[in-house]
Amino acid sequence: MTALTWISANQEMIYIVILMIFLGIEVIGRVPSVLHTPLMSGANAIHGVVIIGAIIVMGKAEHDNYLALSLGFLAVILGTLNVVGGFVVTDRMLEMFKKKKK
Amino acid sequence: MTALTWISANQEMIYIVILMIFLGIEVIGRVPSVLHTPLMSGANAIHGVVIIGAIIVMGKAEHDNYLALSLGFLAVILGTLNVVGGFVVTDRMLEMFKKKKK
Amino acid sequence: MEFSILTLCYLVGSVTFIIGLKMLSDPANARKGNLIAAAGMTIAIAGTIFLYESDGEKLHNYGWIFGGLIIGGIIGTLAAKKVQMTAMPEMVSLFNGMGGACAALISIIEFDHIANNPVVVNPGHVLIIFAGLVIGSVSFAGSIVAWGKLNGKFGDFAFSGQHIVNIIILLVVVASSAYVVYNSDVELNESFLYGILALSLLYGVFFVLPIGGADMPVVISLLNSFTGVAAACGGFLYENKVMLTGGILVGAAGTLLTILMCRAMNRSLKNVLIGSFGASGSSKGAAGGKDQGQYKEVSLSDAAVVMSYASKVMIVPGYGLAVAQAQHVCHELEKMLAEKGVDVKYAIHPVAGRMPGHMNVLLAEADVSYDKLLEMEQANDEFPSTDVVLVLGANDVVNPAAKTDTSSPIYGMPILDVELAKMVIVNKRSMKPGYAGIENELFFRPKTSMLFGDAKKVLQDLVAEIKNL
Amino acid sequence: MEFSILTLCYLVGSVTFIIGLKMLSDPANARKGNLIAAAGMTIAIAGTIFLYESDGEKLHNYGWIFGGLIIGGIIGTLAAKKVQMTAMPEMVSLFNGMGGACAALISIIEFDHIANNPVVVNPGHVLIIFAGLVIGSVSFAGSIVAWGKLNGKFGDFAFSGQHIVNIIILLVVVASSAYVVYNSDVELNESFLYGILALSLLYGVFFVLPIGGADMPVVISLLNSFTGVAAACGGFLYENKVMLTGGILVGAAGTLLTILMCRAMNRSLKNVLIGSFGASGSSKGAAGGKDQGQYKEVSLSDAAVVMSYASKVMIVPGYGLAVAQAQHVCHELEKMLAEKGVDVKYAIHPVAGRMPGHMNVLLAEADVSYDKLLEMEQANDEFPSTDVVLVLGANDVVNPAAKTDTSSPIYGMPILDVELAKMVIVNKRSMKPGYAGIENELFFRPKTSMLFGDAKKVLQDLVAEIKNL
Ligand SMILES: NC(=O)c1ccc[n+]([C@@H]2O[C@H](COP(=O)([O-])OP(=O)(O)OC[C@H]3O[C@@H](n4cnc5c(N)ncnc54)[C@H](OP(=O)(O)O)[C@@H]3O)[C@@H](O)[C@H]2O)c1
Ligand SMILES: NC(=O)c1ccc[n+]([C@@H]2O[C@H](COP(=O)([O-])OP(=O)(O)OC[C@H]3O[C@@H](n4cnc5c(N)ncnc54)[C@H](OP(=O)(O)O)[C@@H]3O)[C@@H](O)[C@H]2O)c1
Repeated sequence: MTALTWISANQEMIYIVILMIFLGIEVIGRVPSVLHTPLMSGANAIHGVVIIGAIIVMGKAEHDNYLALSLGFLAVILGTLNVVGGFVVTDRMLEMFKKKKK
Repeated sequence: MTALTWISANQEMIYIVILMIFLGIEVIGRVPSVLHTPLMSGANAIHGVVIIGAIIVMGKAEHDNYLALSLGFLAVILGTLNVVGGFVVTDRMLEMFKKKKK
Repeated sequence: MEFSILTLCYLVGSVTFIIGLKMLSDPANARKGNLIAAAGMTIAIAGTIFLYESDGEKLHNYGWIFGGLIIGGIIGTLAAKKVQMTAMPEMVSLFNGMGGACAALISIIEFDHIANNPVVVNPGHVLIIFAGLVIGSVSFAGSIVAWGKLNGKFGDFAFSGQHIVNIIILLVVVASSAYVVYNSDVELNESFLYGILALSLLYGVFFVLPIGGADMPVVISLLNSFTGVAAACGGFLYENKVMLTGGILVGAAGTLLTILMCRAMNRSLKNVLIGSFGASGSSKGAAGGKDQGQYKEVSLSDAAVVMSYASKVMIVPGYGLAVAQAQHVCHELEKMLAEKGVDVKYAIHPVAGRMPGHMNVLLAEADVSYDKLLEMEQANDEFPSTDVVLVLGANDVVNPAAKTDTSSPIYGMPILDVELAKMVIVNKRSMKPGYAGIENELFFRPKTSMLFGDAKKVLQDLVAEIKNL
Repeated sequence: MEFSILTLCYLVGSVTFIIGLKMLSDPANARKGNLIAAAGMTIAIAGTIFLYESDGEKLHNYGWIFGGLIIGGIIGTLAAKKVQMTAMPEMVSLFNGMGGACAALISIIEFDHIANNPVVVNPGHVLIIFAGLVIGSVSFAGSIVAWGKLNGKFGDFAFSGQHIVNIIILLVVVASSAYVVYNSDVELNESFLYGILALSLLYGVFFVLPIGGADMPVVISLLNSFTGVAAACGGFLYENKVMLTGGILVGAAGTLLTILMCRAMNRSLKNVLIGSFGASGSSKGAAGGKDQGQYKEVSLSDAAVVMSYASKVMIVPGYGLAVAQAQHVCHELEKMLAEKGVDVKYAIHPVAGRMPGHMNVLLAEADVSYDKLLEMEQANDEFPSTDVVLVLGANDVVNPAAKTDTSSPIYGMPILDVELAKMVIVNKRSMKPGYAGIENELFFRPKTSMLFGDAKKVLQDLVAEIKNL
């Protein structure tokens, strides 16, 4: 019962999640195997969006909450690594593919 | 400005609409041309979901509102035609394709 | 609680629509996909009837609702079961129109409701009501016209400046809707509603009337996606997710499908929708431009002999076969030749006929087995080893101008290379051009012989001849 | 107002992620797709920093935030720019681990926050926090182990019953999380948090450790989708749509990609994840089972002569070439042969090496031109007209057992049919099997000659020989 009311309270979110799952599957359905690694790397960069959570946590931390400040700071660094490193490394891989085409 | 607040007030709906558009395009991206007609017919049946609106309108009409009752009744009939006729005719078309395969 | 179950029903409905449409685009699963979507629809409808609540109140008027469902269900089933295979596009168009009308009626009732219950009116609400009304009625009127054209009930109709008129009508509709929406807290006058309704219907008619009958499948697909959007408006109105998702899904998929259909004919959507006006003139000019020389005829009995003693015959069906309803006798000819040891196959061009898959559906109706049907690429590979090609009421799909004549309206369309075979017999009633309105050089080529007459009659005679051999 | 703009930023972000991922799966647009997604990410991050509000309050601690962004940005860019092409999978794994750790840290801070601010606690909230914690830390620990294995820092490690232990750890994690969630209105003890964190990390390590190094790309892809789900948990927590959609998108796409990668190796995911345990024993048995007879060797100078005077040579690169870092000298050999008028091409098997596209990336690094690379089907079409095939550190991808031996673990995998060529020269260091751990009959076939030695060394010697011819 609670599960059902939860469903109807969060129906939009549930719709978004389900549609996103379908989209994720559809969108890469036809990827040729040479692109598996760059695609994996690009997807890796996209989930770096978790950095936004780290920024929010960090930006809401009180000035005397050292646990939150230090862990949040670490989270921001790690999240940035994921995003920046992810996109740059993907671009490097794909640059290789590009160069060969010409 | 009002457009922006409207966007943030309805963001879930907007997300759903946008994701659905992507999905609609992705899902039929690779349809072979023999299936164009059955696919059109199947899609036609699906938009018959508008019947739900007709049922709601009809079911909420007051007993003495003859305009609503009569138009609503007509809407229910037309919507049902769309749904039932749509699915049945699609099935008939596809049955033809099926039979041939064996 | 019940409302939560309804939410779940709608969720299931939306998911089945997506899965169903996905499966519909894959030959092996198409039929199952249609049934899955139908099951989801049933769940969503049943859920609405029994579980829907608005302000804590359930629906009433069950008698009316079930009455409507039963009447619509029976008529719909009968119509869909009775319709001839070749008349299916008409039927789809008609059903599509019903959906559009349904959306428009909902908007009328809702408008009436808020006009007579002067509570606080939300302009967004009014906007959606008008959107549903306009799109629904354009779709309805357009579909009916498309139905009539495919049926042969309406001919083409265009007057000069019709584009301008169409654009003006559209602008008036948009402007007056905007006016009403903007002033919706002041006045909600029903006369506006009916004015907009009338103009929308008119626009639907004018939009479709000038377009050639053969382009109707594309137009129907476009109107199909319109109705999807109209249904989605209903979804916004009632914050109903299954209407919203189903409508948008069809709106998006239908738009893409329309484009894909145009692409299969090697034309642009714009060309289909407005190109129809000037095009006929110029293509006629092109047709008369070249002097094609002489063509050869072949007698029925000669044709019968040639085919009976061939080792491989390829039949190229086209629109004429469908018009003549000659699919059954064609199958008979095929069986008779097969009995004589001839290897008979069909070469199916993707846009032969007047709707995608037309030939497949047509030949399936006559029980032609699936493995005898070759797609264009396969067929082109097999022509060099073919003795006789029998072209039955096809024209544009075997026109070599598509490969050679850059000025031809069909230039670039892939065609069936029948000339690779040893001999080509073409059956049609005259030397008149086909759908694209252009001459076909093939008919004048040395390998080609013409066999004039209605496809059904000619095939019956051929069958009789072969029997007597 | 500002918050509305932020909503729009997030919407743009979500859309770019979808479009970016779509383009990433299409060779012609992949690079642009990556940049589009990066642009969307930048918009979403900048929007968050400047426009985010919670309870009407803006973010603070800007110094910390920008500090973290700058430090992370610089390290990330440098690491990504410096890393060698062949070490890219390791790098991706490391970045993935960072994302997982970030998600876990967020959960720790949020848990701490609600544990110390006894307001009304929503069990759903706690559930999401734990989900983020567990999934994020499994992904972090697993990615670090995967990184270490690809690096050669960690070897395989498994003890009997490890599966059972893994399952027990998982159950304990789930059960204690459920306990805390269920009792979240009574007690929120931090010791639970750290216990669950520790167990999750342990599970991540145990999950990845026993899996063979060559399967790491598959594992990384799986962990990648885990991190996606962890990010989506953050999206639920802050009702943040861009985190939610981005996370779920990667979660779903990553899962499918994992399956596609397995399929390209003709294996199931289950087989990759737990098959590694018993498999080595049985395949060793199979390898020793058959007596393969004798193999032939060819001397360096003979090989040099044969190739120089061939008119067409096909190079089949494999994992050994990557290990030996011999791509540059390989390109040199190719150029030298080309100067002598030999037509040299590369036959690229889709799963040659240890990551998809490994050979393409490797050879691209050595500036081999793209049109010299043939895909498997093309290559198989060209082998019959090839004089010499030079197999460089490849083994499984040319093993005919995949076609003939139904009991072979690679049965059914499409292979490069090198035997269609006139002669095959195989370079490897010994007769040891490759990745799949099975003997290769090709080495014993009459057309095949072995050329033992480290690929780089052998190629250098070949180049020297050919120079002196
Ligand atoms: N498939 C689709 O989805 C679709 C949709 C819209 C448009 N189109 C277009 O339609 C065309 C299809 O090409 P097509 O080769 O199938 O047809 P076509 O080019 O239209 O030619 C049909 C031919 O059949 C002949 N014919 C008509 N009635 C006949 C009868 N009773 N018995 C014997 N012959 C008869 C006509 O010549 P006579 O008058 O001399 O007998 C005509 O030349 C293409 O141009 C395509 O782009 C296709
Ligand atoms: N591409 C992917 O995505 C991926 C991912 C995971 C697994 N796999 C699997 O990896 C395998 C790939 O096949 P493959 O043919 O490329 O490789 P392989 O079957 O693993 O064989 C590589 C061969 O290279 C030789 N070698 C090693 N170091 C060398 C050196 N320094 N110089 C010369 N030779 C050396 C080894 O023999 P010696 O020891 O005798 O020298 C070995 O037999 C397939 O089984 C595939 O399923 C692929």
